Parts: sequence; C-alpha cells; structure tokens
Amino acid sequence: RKEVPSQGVPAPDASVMQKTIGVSLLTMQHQFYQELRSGMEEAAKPYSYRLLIVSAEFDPARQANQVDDFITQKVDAIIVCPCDSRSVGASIAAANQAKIPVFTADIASVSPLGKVVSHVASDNAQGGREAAKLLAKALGGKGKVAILSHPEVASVSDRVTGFKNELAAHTGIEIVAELSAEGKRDKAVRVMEDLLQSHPDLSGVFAINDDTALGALAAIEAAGKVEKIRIVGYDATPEARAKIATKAIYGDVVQNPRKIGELAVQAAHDVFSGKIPAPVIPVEVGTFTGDAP
Amino acid sequence: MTTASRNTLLHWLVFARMPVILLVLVLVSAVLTQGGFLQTDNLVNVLRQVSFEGLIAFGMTMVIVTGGIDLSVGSLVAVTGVAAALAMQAMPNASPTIRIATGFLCAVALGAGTGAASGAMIARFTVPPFIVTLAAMLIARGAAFILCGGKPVYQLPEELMWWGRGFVFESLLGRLLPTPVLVMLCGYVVFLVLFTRTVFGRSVIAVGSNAQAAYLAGIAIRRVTLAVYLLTGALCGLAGALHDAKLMAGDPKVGEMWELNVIAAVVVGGTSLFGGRGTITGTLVGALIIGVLNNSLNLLHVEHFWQKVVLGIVILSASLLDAGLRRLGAR
Amino acid sequence: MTTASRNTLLHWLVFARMPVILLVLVLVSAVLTQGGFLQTDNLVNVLRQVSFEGLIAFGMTMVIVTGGIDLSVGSLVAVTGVAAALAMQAMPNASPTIRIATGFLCAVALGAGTGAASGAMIARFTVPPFIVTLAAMLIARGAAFILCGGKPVYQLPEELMWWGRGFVFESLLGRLLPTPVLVMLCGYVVFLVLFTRTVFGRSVIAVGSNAQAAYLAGIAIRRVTLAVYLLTGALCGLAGALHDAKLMAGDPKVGEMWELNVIAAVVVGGTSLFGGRGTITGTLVGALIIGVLNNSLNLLHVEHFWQKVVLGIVILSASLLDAGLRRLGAR
Amino acid sequence: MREPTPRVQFNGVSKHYPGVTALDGVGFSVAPACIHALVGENGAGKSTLVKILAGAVRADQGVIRLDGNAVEIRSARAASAMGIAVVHQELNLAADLSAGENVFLGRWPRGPLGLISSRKLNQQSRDVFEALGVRISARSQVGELSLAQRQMVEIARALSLKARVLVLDEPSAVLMPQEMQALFAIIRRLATQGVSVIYISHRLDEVFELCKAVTVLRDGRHISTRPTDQTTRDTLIREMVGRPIAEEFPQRQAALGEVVLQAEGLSARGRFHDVSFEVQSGEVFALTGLVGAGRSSVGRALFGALPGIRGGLRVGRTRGPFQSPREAQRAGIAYLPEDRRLQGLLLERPVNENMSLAHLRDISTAGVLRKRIERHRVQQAMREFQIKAAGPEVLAGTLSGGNQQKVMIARWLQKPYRVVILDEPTRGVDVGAKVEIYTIINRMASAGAAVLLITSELPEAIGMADRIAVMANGALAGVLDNRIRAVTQEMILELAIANYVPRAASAVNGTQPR
Ligand SMILES: Nc1ncnc2c1ncn2[C@@H]1O[C@H](COP(=O)(O)OP(=O)(O)OP(=O)(O)O)[C@@H](O)[C@H]1O
Ligand SMILES: Nc1ncnc2c1ncn2[C@@H]1O[C@H](COP(=O)(O)OP(=O)(O)OP(=O)(O)O)[C@@H](O)[C@H]1O
Ligand SMILES: [Mg+2]
Ligand SMILES: [Mg+2]
Repeated sequence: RKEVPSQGVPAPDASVMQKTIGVSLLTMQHQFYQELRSGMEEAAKPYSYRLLIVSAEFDPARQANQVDDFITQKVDAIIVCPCDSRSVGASIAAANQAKIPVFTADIASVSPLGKVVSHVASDNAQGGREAAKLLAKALGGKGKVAILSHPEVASVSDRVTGFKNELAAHTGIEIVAELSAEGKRDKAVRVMEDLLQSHPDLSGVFAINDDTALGALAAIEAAGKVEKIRIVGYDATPEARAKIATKAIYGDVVQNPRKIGELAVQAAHDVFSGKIPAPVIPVEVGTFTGDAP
Repeated sequence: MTTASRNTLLHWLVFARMPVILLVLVLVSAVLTQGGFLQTDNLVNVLRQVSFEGLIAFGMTMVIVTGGIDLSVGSLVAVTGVAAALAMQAMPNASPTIRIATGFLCAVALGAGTGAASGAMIARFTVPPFIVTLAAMLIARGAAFILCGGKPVYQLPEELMWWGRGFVFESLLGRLLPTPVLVMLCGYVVFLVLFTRTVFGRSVIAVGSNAQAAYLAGIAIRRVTLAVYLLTGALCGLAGALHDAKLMAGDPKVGEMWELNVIAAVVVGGTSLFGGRGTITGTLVGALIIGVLNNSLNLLHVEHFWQKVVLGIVILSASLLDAGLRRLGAR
Repeated sequence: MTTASRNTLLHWLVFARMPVILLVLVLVSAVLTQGGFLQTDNLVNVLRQVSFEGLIAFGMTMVIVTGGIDLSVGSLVAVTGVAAALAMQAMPNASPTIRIATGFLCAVALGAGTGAASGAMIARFTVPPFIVTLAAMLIARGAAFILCGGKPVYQLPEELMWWGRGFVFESLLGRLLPTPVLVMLCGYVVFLVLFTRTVFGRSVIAVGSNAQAAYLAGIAIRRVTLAVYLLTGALCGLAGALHDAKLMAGDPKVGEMWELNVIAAVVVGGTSLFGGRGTITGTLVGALIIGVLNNSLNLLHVEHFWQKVVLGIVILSASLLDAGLRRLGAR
Repeated sequence: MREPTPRVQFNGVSKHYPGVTALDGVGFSVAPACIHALVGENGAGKSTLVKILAGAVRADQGVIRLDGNAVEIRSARAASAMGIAVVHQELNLAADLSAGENVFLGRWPRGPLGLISSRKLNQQSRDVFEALGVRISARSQVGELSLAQRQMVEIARALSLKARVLVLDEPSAVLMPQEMQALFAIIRRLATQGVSVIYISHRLDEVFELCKAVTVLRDGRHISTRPTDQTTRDTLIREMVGRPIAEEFPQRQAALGEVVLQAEGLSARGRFHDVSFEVQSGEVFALTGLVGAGRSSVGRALFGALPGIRGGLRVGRTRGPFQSPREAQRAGIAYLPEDRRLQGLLLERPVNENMSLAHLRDISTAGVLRKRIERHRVQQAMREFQIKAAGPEVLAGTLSGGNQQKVMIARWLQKPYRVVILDEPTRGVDVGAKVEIYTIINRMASAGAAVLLITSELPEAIGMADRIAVMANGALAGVLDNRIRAVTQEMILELAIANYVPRAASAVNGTQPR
C-alpha cells in the first residue's frame, strides 16, 4: 500500500469503446453547479461519454464514498468538485492506485496525497478581489461594508480572503461585520435583517453567492434601504441579473461554470486520446454590472 | 418575607418559568448590545424572524403532544413555496389578487394533503412517525427541486410582497406589525383555542397521554392523529406561501434544518416528546427564546463558529434553569 | 400446504421480516443493475460505506431503547476526528504507531467525555435528551471548526491510512474485509453481547420499558442513562478517528446529517423511539438496508433530486411492508 | 312466559391467543336489572370476556346478543353506542388530564360555540363524585391521584355513561369497606332502574352480598351459572379451583425478635406527617386506612422512593431515610408496589426479565448474565406460584391481572430480606393464590423478616397481622394489637373515620386548586 501512485494516465485508447466519467459535485442545489453540470453534459455529448453525476452536498465523508463507488465501478475518469481541498486527497490517491485519472473542477486539492491530472477553475481569490473592486467603485471609496459568508466552503473562504486583501487597499472602506448565511437565501434574509439593526449606517454588502445576495436584497428592500446599500453578489444567475438590471443589486462577479464543466470533460477527453492536458486550466472571471460594456 | 408570600413568589416563578427565562435572555441581550436589542425596530425584526417557524411550531406542538414527530416541515415549506410560486406564475394575466389567492390556496392544499398522507400512514398502518415523516421530508425536498427544475421561481406579482414584508395598518400603527407576525399571532389564537377549548384539542391530549384509554373511551384516535399532521402540513403551506412573499421567489432550498428549530422551539417551550403534555403558549415562548438568541448573537457579531457554541450553551443553560425551577416547584 | 406448515412459514416470515426486506432489496438491486450490485467489489464497498454510521448506530440503539435520543453524533465524529488529527500532528517525531494510538485514544476519550457530559445532564437534571444533545451537537460542531481554525488538519502519518482504507488479512483474503468493516463487526459483537447478555443490557431495557418500575426494582437508572450516552460518544470517537484515516485528514465538516441517518437505521431496524424495544441485529440490518438503497440508487444513476424521492418511497414501502407483516403475525 | 329476554347473552364465545385458549365456547346469559357475578381463577378468561363485550378485543367465534338481537361489537365506540359501559381491570386513564376530564373522556360537555365548558365539566363531575361519596377534586391531575382515587375516577366514568349494561372488572380490589358500600348502593340503585350489571371480583363475600346470580369460569370454559342463593361459598371455590381450600388465613408461629424497622416522626410534605412505629423481626404489621390516607406514601418513603422525607428511620443497624430504592434494597428492604402496571412491570418484556429485575446481580458473574440459572429460577417460581403463562418468554403484558401480580411477588421473593413492604399484595389475586401468598408471607416472617403489609382488605389485615396501624389524613390514627385476633372491622373503621372528617379537605384532596 505504500507504492507511489503512478501518474494515473492509462495508455491511449483509440478504440470507440464508450468511456464513462464519474463526477462528484460539491452540491447540486446551487445553480452554479447546475450550470457546471450542463457544461459537462454538453461537452460529453459529441464523444458520447457516459457521465455518472452525483453530489456530495458539502459532506466530505459522502464524497469519499462516492469516489469509492466510482472506483468499484471502474469508471475511466473521475472529476471531483472537492468538498474540501485538503481532505479530498485520500480519495484521489485511492483513484490513482486504481489507475483512474482524476480531475478537479472549481476547487483544487492541496493535499500532498494523490495526483490530479488537471485542475479546471476560475480563481476564487481573484473573484474576491474583483468583488472588492466593484464594491469600492460603487461606494466611491468609502463606507461600511459587511460580508455575508459561508466559511465552511473552501471556495468561499478563498473569495472572502481575496475580497479582504483587495479592500485593504481602499482605506476609506471599513469591514464592520462578517457573518455566515450558509449560502442560503432564507438564512441570508435573517442575517441581513439583524445587520440592518446593528449597523443602520451600512453602505455595502458582499454576498458570497447569489442566493445570499438575493436574500440580503429581500431584507434591504423590506427595510426600504435599496438606495442606501450596494450589494455585490457572485455568479450572476438570471434572477440576479434581473435585479442588477433594476439596479437593486450593484453588480456581480461572473464565473463561467459552463465553461469550467466543458473544459473539465475536455481534459478527460485529452487523456483518453493520449494527450496530456495542462495541469492548471484557468477560466476567466469577469464582472457584470448591467452597464453596456 | 413571610413563608406564605415566599411560597407564592416561588409558585409564580415556577409556573411562569419559561417567560422568566425569556425575560432574562432579553435583559442580558439588552445589556450586551447596549440597548440595541431593545429598539422597537429590532423587536419587530425578531418577531418577524420568528413568525415562520413559530407558526409551524403550533402545529408541531399538537403532533408532539400526540406522541408523534414531524420531520418533513422544512421540506414542506420548500415544496409548497415552489408550488405556490409556479401557480402564480402560471396565470400571468389574472388579477394579482386572484393570483395571490390561488398561490396561497395551492400551498395550503398541498401542505395539508401531504400532511394528511403522512398522518394516514401513521394512524392507519402504525408506521413510526419518525420514518414516515423522514420519507416525506426526502420526497418533498426532491419534489421541490423537480417541480422547478432546481431553479428558484421568481417574477411574482408585486402585490404579493406585502404578505411577506409589509405591515398591517401601516398608516395607523407605523411599521409595528409585520404581516407575517399578524398571521402568526392569528395562528396562535386559533391553535390556543383549538388546543385548550375544543373537543379536538382535548382528544389530542388524551391520545398522547394514553392512546388505549382514549380508544376505549370511543375517541377516534386515528382521525385525531391524521388531523394533527394535516394541520401541521397546512401551516407549512401557509408558511411556504408567506416565505415566497418574503423572498419574492419560490426557492426549493429554503427550510433546511427548520424541523430541528421547530422541534427545539416546541421542546424548549416545555412540551414533552413522550406526548401528553404541552402548551401552545409555551411553544410561542420557546420560539421567541430561540429567536432572541439568534438575533442577539448576530447583533453582537459573534463569529460563525462561536455562534454555534454559544447557542448550544445558552439552550443548555436555559433548560437547566427550567429543570431547576421545576424541581423547586415539586418540593 | 398444511395449516401448521403455513403457520410456521408465516411466523418465520414475521420474525425475520427485516432480513427478508433486506433480501428483497438486494434482489431488486441485483436485477435492476444486471448483477452489478452483486459483484464482490461492490458488496465490499457497500459494507465499507455502512461501517461508520453502523458502528455509531449500535450505541444509538441503546440510547433509543432507554427512551432517549442523541442528535450530537455527527458533530462528535467531526470534533473527535479533528482532535485526533491535531494530536497526531502535534507529535511529528514520535513513532507512527504511537501517534496513531494517541490519536485514537484522544478521539475516543473526547467522545466518551462529551457523551458522559450529555448523559449526566439528562440523567441528573432531567433535561430532555433532545435538547441536551441538540446543544451538544451545536457546541461540538462549533468546537470542531474552532479547534482547527476552520481548515481540515492533514499531513497525518501514512500508516494511518490502513485503518480507513486498508483490508484485514489482505494477503490471505484479498481485498475482502476492509478494516472499518472489521471494526464495525467487532462493535456489533461487543454490543450484541452487552445488550443481550449482561446486567447492563437488561437494565437499559428496563429503564426504557418502564423507568419507574426499574427504579423501584433497585436499578441505578441514572448511571445506566449516563452510560448509554457515554458509550455512544465513545463510538463516535472511534468513528471519528477511523474517518480521519479514510480521508487522511481531520475535517470539521464531516458528519452532517449523520444523526438522521443513524437514527433512521435504528428505527428501520425495528427499535421503537418510545423506548423499551430494540435489537442490535435489527440495527445492523437497518443500516444495511439504507446502505444498499443508497448504493443501488447511485449504481442506477438515478438523478440527484429523484434519488431523494425514490429513497423516501423505498423507506416508506419497507416500513409499510414491515407493519403489514407485523400485523399478520399479530393475528 | 317464564323469563324475560336476557339483556346479554353469550353463545359459544371463544378466543385464542398464541399458545393460550383464553375462552372456549363460553355461553351464559345475564337478565335485565340483574347484578350478575363472574368469578374464576386468575387467567380463567373473565377479563377477556369483558374486553370482547367492550369492543376492545374481537372474539374468534361465538355470538353475543343484546336484548335478543345478535350484535357485532367492532370497537369501543360501538360498544358504548350500544349502551355498554365498562370498568376494565387495568386502569385506562389519561394521566395528563384532570379527574373531571377523565370522567367525561371523549364526551366533554360543551358550551356556547361548541367549546368545552369547564364550568359544566367540573359541576357534572363533582356531582358524579359526590354520588360515589369520594372526595376528589374535579380539577386535580389524574397523575397525582392515589391508586384508589384513580379507580374511583374510572368507576365514575362508567357510571356517568348511563348504560344499559354496566361491567365492573374487579372494581373493589383497592377499595375500603366504606367506599365499597357507596359503590354497592349505586349499583343496586342502577339495577332497580333496569341496568344489568356484570360484576367481577375475587372477594366472594361481595358476590354474595351484592349479586343475584353468579357464573363460574375455569380455564376459559363455562362451569356454571346459578342464583347466588342456591350456591355456597365452598361450592363456588370448588368450581373455580377444582378443589376445596383448607383455611383462608394460614396459621403462623409468632416468634418476635428485635426491632428491625423503626420509623420516628417521618413526614413527607403533602402526603403524611409525623408517622412513628416499630416492627419487630418475625412480625406482620398491617397498615390500613381510607382511600388517600397516605399508606402507600409511607411505603414508598421507607423504600427511598419519595423525595424530601424528614424524620428518623432505621433498618437493622442502617440509618435512613434512604435516598434511593437501590440504597434501601442494600439495607435489606424489599418492596412490592401497589400499581403493578405503572410501578412494577415491564409490560412489553417477557416474564423472565420481569422476575429477575431486582436480582440481576445474583444471576450474573462479572456483569454477564447466567441465563441457565435465570431460566431455572424463573421456572421454579412459575411453578411455585402457579403462574398461568405459556412460558417464561411470554410478554408480561399479556398475562391476566392476577398472574401479573404473582409475577411481581415472585420478583421480590427470590431471596430473604430483613424488611418486606407489601403494598396491596393480593390485589386481583384469586382465592387459591391468596392462600399461597399468605403462606409465603408467614414463611418470610417466620424466617425473621419484618413484614409491613399495606392493605385495604380488612379481613386480610385482621387475619394476617400481629398489629394493625390505621392511617387517616396522613397521620397514624392508632395501632391495634391483634395478637389474639381480637380486632374487628368496626374498630379499624372507627379509627379511620373518626379522624377523617374534620381535616378532610386539605390532606385528602392534596391537589386542590391553589
Ligand atoms: N393479549 C394477549 N395475548 C396473549 N394472551 C393473552 C392476552 N390477553 C389475555 N391472554 C391470556 O388469556 C388468558 C385469560 O386471561 P384473562 O385476563 O381473561 O383472565 P382473568 O380471568 O381476567 O384473570 P384475572 O383474575 O387474573 O384477572 C390468560 O391465560 C392470559 O394470559
Ligand atoms: N404523584 C403524586 N403527586 C401529588 N400527590 C400525590 C401523588 N401521589 C399521591 N398523592 C396524594 O397523596 C395522598 C396519599 O396518597 P397514597 O397513595 O399514599 O394514599 P393511600 O393511602 O395509599 O391511598 P389509596 O388507597 O388510594 O392507594 C393522596 O391524597 C394523593 O392524592
Ligand atoms: Mg382479569
Ligand atoms: Mg395505596
């Protein structure tokens, strides 16, 4: 059991045998991952790869089981959106041992265990910095802001870190609160309601995803403070875009989940056809403010 | 102090121990937040936050008094909310009033229907309530996502917003009485009367206290059991529609962990999980205690991970205090 | 068929109804997956997946038989796992065996300690178990995150991996008996003996069937109550350390919703939430039923949202079947 | 026309349980306006018959006719619709509701708007209680009533139903003569109003005093039905048991030793106060008194099962009061509680577990049970007490009432104790088994135990005890020396009642609204 896992890339196989790819998502409840999934499905179609898509719903234990399932089923490749960048390592190592190539999407593995063929993601830290820039612009460089976070999720931690780092450069802006809304809309309403009480002079909110942003907006609208508080969200779902169009939300950081999904499958395809994909495949993040580009 | 007056005070303390605990919490919160907690705005806010789970907790009280449990409430809020939103979306040309009414009706009917189905399974086939409602929880949550394809349903009639965020008699009272709070208070009164003053309420207690005795006395225990789940389901539907109004969207993700919060409110309010014993007022107080706690933790910006710890410790202390006072009374 | 032999068959069916239901599930899965389910690899896999929650479920059975409940198990797995990982990390220069032993010891001691604290509160101050363990669940989860600063602890001794992913007697048996499965089976035997053959087990049942009667028969009901929570906590610690070995990291996020799964396994296994009735073997079967279900849903690539629905429906059908067979037997 | 149509007619009624035939083709009839006794050994099938009539259990075979019409009684609801009211042997009360609410369980009187009217409820239940001559506040929680008080609530419920057929399954097992007389008066009045009453009791005196006809069941079969004036006590016993019974209260050699149980000024708030007595080794000391007088509370207090006890207590050399039953048991006290279902049995567990419960340590080594020893002991006890059950694995809840009581007694008699407290030990036990129990009590006393016999059955106290203490209002009203069997029922009642009237309201209705 101590044998060093090989690179995990099997010999090129040009036969028309149908390939199966196992996918373990972080969650399927969020639209980001629903989009990411559609991207994968679209990319798999031309090659008629079979995708086995399951979701760990934030539980690293369940994700480990799902990867075990894939290994038992002898899939040809595994794509993981890790629940955690550290504890996913052992599962990757197990797949390595079974000589199944592993790819990560959205969240990277930083564990010393296991080798990943490539990692496809938009840079969450950069996304956080973009969010900070947006908010700073919206506030004209000064004001009090709150972060609605979800610290249990690794990608969110990265976003928040990026956000804070960038905001440190804007000395006029002060972060007065950081509370968790667990990425959920109903929870976000409540937390925002409470924040409005403790900080009547709040002028900006960074919400780590659009569910959080829309929940915060519901509370802000109810308090009649839409004019006074700028919200920056993340992901730009259609619903958020509609709110950005009415200026209720100032802007969003845009990832391209579809693209991430497509590229992940593409990387697997590369391996199947004997190519070696780049170890890191970045996907640009952008911003969306509804203004004409 | 004379013994008699001390005894009276003690009795009063024991009798009113839950409100007293609530009061202590309120005072501590007020001091820690330097009065911020006590501002009218914030008190209104707490009430509004409590109103959804509080409403459901009244039904849950009855379920628990019969000796049952309902784990499906959170999922029911989600699926009824989605259904209501879809219904409202499905008729974009009807008058807003009709759309809203249809939405509420759909939600309540779906909630009541699901509750009745669970209740029937529990009452008729004696499957444990835990299992039936766990299954209902899974099915309803799945259905919520399937119904809307995983995407929240938005673009609802503007007039709906009043139900979730508006205030009753705003011109008269100002922003004092949020609509959901009024709904919850109405629910409180209705369930208080239902539970304490009607044959149905008394039958609920009898069933939970001694089902055999109730049966032998000719009480239709199956019908009573079915009814409590039906009522709870209907309340979930109402809460689901109201929650749509609050978010202005039907979101299949809402309501996660609500079952635990609701049950906690009921149990903190003094209802026994073994059935037979419980009060609607206790549940209201229990819901308020949990609401006040959550609110002041946020007001104080307690760190997320610490919030859990503090919440746990406070719940525990409140229960220990409760147990202590009860014991004092039993002396 | 003669009446007698039909009756024997019926009795056997009723007596062994849980295994029968499991068997039906297995057969259906085998057919639907065209035998894929029945491959040795997959069966081993199912067992391994079941082993963690199964282990805890044995303790939970005792808790539930006393009429209690333990909501804190999932969080306890997390916090003990983190603690074990930190302990192992804290002594990088010690021999791996010592590091691993210390890790396991820490986890089990922490789990047992927390369990004992909850148990003491329940037994001594008669606070409802639901409340105490809900608080423990919150506190333990918060503590897990605080202990490790929110980031999983990794870089554990390599030798640890065998405990989570290795196989026992691999040279002899091949990859047939995963280490955690062996641990679970040992747990099964120990708890089976404890529950059915010892004074302690009898006392647990007595406390759950009629606490007052047990008390009046001179049984130390407080000590018994405390002990069942302590044992369950210790099992959580064991599971937490094993889980570290599986992930090669102590992750504060693991174990969410485990309490529901564990309780479901116990209840599906025929233990009554009202206490007094339950079996360890039933729990094992219950855990397997839920494990088989989850596995075959994945093998069949049932869509995520539909999985919940199907899971709910199958749990419900199994319970209805169970209730039906029980009724047949009661005739 | 010789006889009117029977009010109730059983015809070939049978009921089988796995391993037991509870009823085997039972047939007899009960005339209108007749008080009809139903007697038989423990497990003879009396309660099963009652449950069938009450709609709680379905018969396997047979027909029941009411006023000549064959009826099918599908549920308890249906039974009450047909005018059948039943007091079951085991209490069926909702402990979380008040006494009044239990009297009108499911039939709560309503006021305007269809809401329950507590005023009417309390008024009407007070009337029923008054007619029964019991002092129970309509508002007190049933969970806080003493056993006999609960029994009265149950009876009150049946009486308030205004039924055509009233069935009473051992209503008198915990009642004192005074309460019994009040009950009898009501029953007689109802009979003159045309109600048929089926009355089950193991006290044959009552049968002759109250009933016009008597039916004997044995092993689920009908043995005989006769007018009471055409049979005798001995005939009945022979028909019930299959053999005559020698002597109701067996003799014992009194060899009193040192004082082993000494209570000095024991008090428990709201239950009893300033109770002092001594019991010597080898002595049977009876404790009696009216309903709610506090007898059972004294027993519980001695056994460490009642918190907040003040005063002095000594058992042998050990000083009390004890903090828990465990401690009391260690000091050498055995205790048989009065309410077997609430305080004694694990109804959903087999007989053997129930029997071993108090002595798990004695049948185990290092905490592991020696099942062989257990089985041996249990089988022996089942034989000795003639417990009628298919085997030691049978659930205790399925035994007949009297057999459950025997299981309870067997639990505590597996080894010698210094002090034995027996609260209503013969409650629901048939005449044959009673003698067995008395013999055992005597044997324990002869072996040096101090026996505290708490009982409502005055003949039992007089026939068994060396001294009889009478409680009233939570205090000892007096102790009568009975060593020459000179105490009469009147002497006891005088003590019990003399102190009863003046302070009644406060102590007896311990749970008056504040
Ligand atoms: N639910 C049941 N399951 C199995 N056996 C039962 C059940 N109910 C009663 N029996 C059996 O039926 C027989 C008759 O019981 P029943 O209660 O009618 O006796 P009884 O005449 O009322 O006796 P007692 O004087 O002791 O109350 C007993 O052997 C009893 O064990
Ligand atoms: N759990 C309780 N809580 C409050 N009061 C109680 C409780 N149990 C008994 N009492 C009250 O204490 C008094 C004495 O009860 P106890 O059971 O000792 O009487 P008893 O003499 O044995 O009467 P009985 O013949 O009715 O059994 C009664 O008035 C009763 O109402
Ligand atoms: Mg009987
Ligand atoms: Mg008594």
